[in-house]
Amino acid sequence: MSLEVVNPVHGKLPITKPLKGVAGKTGLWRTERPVVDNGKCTRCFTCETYCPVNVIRVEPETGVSIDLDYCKGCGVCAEVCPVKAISMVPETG
Amino acid sequence: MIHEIIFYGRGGQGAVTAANILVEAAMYEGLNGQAFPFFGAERRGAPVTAFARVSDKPILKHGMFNTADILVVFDQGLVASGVVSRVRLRNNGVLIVNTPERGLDLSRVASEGGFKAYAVDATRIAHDLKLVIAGWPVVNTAMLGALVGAVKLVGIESVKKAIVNYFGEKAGAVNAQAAERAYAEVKLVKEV
Amino acid sequence: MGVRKALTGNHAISYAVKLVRPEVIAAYPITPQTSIVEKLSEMVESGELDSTMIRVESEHSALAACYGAALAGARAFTATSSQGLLYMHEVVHWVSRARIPMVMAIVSRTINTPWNIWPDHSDFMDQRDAGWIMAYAMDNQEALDLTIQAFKIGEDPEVYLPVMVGIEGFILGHTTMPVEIPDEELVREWLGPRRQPYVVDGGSPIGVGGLTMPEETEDIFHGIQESMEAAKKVIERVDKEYGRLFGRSYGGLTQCYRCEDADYIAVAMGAWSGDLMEAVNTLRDQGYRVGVVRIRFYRPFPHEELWRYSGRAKGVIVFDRSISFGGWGPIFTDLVTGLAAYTDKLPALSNIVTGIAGVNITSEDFEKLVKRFVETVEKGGKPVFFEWFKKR
Amino acid sequence: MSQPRPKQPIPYNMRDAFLPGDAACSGCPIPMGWKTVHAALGGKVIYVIPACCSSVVVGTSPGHSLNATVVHVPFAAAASVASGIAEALEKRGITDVHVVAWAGDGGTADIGLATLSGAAERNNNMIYIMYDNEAYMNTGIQRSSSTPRGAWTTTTPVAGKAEQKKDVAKIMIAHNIPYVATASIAYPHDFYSKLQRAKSIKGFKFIHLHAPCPVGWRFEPQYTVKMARLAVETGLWVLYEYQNGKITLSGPSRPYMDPSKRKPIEEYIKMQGRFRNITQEILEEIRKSVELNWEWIRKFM
Repeated sequence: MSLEVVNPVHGKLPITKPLKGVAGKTGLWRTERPVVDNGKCTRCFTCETYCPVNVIRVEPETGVSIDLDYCKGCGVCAEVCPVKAISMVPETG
Repeated sequence: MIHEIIFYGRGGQGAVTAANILVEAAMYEGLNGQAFPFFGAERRGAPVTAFARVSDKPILKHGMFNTADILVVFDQGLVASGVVSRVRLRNNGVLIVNTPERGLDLSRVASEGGFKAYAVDATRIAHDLKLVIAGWPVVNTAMLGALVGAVKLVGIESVKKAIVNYFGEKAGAVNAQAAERAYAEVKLVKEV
Repeated sequence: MGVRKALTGNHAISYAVKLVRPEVIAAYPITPQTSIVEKLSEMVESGELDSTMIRVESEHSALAACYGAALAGARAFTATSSQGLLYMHEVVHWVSRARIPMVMAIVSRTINTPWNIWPDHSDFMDQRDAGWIMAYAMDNQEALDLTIQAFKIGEDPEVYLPVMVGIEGFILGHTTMPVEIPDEELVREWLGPRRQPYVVDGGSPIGVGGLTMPEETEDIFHGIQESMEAAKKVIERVDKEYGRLFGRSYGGLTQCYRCEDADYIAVAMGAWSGDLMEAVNTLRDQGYRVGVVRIRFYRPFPHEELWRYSGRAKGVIVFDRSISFGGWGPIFTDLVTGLAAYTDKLPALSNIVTGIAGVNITSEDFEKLVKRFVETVEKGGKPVFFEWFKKR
Repeated sequence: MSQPRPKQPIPYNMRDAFLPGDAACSGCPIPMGWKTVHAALGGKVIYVIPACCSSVVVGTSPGHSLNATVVHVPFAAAASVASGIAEALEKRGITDVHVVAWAGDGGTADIGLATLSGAAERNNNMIYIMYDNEAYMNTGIQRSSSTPRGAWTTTTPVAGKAEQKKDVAKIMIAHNIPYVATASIAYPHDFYSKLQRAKSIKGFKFIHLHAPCPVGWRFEPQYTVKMARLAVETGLWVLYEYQNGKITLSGPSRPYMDPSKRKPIEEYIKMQGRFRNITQEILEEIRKSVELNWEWIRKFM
């Protein structure tokens, strides 16, 4: 069989595309921020694996980086870190 | 000219099949047709009706009817017991009954006026041709033959063709034979 | 050229589906629809029909599975009746609002309780506001033709809506009539490739039906209304094309029967429109200038046609085979609303609700009711505005 | 008998699972699950999502956070829509796309159970993942049949839920489908290997994913993983795979076959506000049901 995808003449469609920040800058939800001690960090990837917001990147050379624009400050990363290289500190701003 | 026909039988005797085959035969001759069961649940052994319309014009009507031009009764017991009086024959209508008797008691047939009564022994024809399923003689195809023998709605060849189309080559041949015999044997027995 | 077969209305629909050959069929048995899906199962199992049959566990799932299949680029078909249609009602809305074309046959049967398997239009009318194109046939041939056309109409980019095709259970569903089956290749050539506004096949990541704000959602729904309007032309065009190719044309949204010169118009939908036409023939013989407008498409509603045929009429009588409890018959309600959009001088109006729950209405009944209406108006009287006509 | 496990870390491609800035609550386990699904199945996934938290978590039009195809469907329709999609893909000759029904416990164990059962019986080709946060969280923490005994919800507000948790994995085992597994968001490597196995099998695959909800269970969001892990360590939640009539205990649960290795269930229960009114009697009943579950599992090993 053959299929043609053709735009409708009338009306809009209830469809969406993958998009960053669908709920806005979710970093603003944070009351505590994660602070990483990359000297302690063993690059084990545990924090990146579990981060529910997908904002943590572990790189073998540089260690952990976190996109604070979208980090909701849940603290899961600090909790799961086996060497306690991440601590949560209150947002002051 | 539109003919409205009611087939009266018992559940399992194939009244609905007979109506369907009649429509198929009508179609071969370029006629229009309609066949439908009584709209509802049917139970084996209980009296059942099937309906047909045959016309040379497009048939617009769809409703069920209980007054017919032709009444085909598969079992004479239904006539004697008065079950068939639930439906009526039109003036100048035709009644065709499966019975070995020639002297039919027609006192309980409801009609709007005069009618002609035909008889055929379809049960004997079925037995002769070994058309018996689970102890029941199959009379519907013979009664179809009798119908077109009594009233020339469609030709017997069309009926036979429709029977073979419905039942397939083997069973169709025997059933077509039953129709042909009844077509030849059906007799006018009374005019009321 | 097609072949002729003596088919029940249900089997006529099965044959139409066979000609279209949808990739996916999903259905659940219910009286009086069952023989459609039985026939299709037989065709699929014997290899006559190359479709995938999903034997679902409910009507809700039947339509949901068809929705999934249609999203993923397949032609999809289901059929149901009565309680089954009510059970899937949630999904009925879902499909149209997603703008995904597919086809569903409705073999009408009234709604419980009490148990009753006989036909009226209650189940069909219950889908009135669901955003489907709603067609209703008068005989088995039209049931077959409409089912094929439904795919063409729904997949038109002007429309992109699912289509339901209704017939009455038993009256057409179980009634055998000669039906011409068009040539399979020609049907598929005419239908062309499956068309839809977007596809879900993993090709590019899209989301369908996610949380949407009020204004945007309203825009999406408004598009359905616009497409309904556009569908009127598409339906007419498809009817004409079909007529040219297959020799049968019915007249678009409505069928006009002896109504061009009529002083009185009787309106109905479904098989009993034929009985009404018979009644009109008899009344014409008696000198009454009456005609019938048969509703072929209930959505989009043929407001304009009805105005064209009845605007100059002295009276319009509408036969509804369903009732909006506490209101009137739905066809009547739509018709009067439509007339009011065109004129402030309405003709004499009458709504007869009858044939409910399968009560057998004959051409004699129609003759009596239409004659009474015409005579009342002719004598300067006021005809009954609304009546639930019971036969006993 | 244990099966070999992949030892490597979850592939980097989990980074592409979804785009930051979604609408999940802080500490939500759902996106954690998606990362693992993406790692195992890649981007050619069609998620079929009924009404549940996930329908909101993916965000609001014009975008959605998942880097995959998402189809939102009626509450009771995940398995049936997925069946339709799977059959259409098959018919169209598309073989490299995975259909994943992703549904909560309400959409699976309650309103969607008949649909689930139908699709399983037909063996339609999909991976059905029930992420189990043990209540109707999306509508504000109402009891589901998957809520455990003793748990507070807004519809069991005083005494807690009187009935026990429905075991959907067992129901699915009774369907004789080719693959059933339990998983936990605390053990992504285990979940990953189960998805790997599931994707290699044609037919209906069911994975019951335990997913603690900080909001509904009343704990601090940083403990989502800890809570999921405690459920396994106390023996309350057992990780296993079922195939061909046999249960294989998964690595993380293996030590806890021995009851003496299990942590006391109080450690898990006491951390959650939803159990704050639990009675000693119910605690005993929960303990007993844990034992019964292990006994049942042992029978199939």
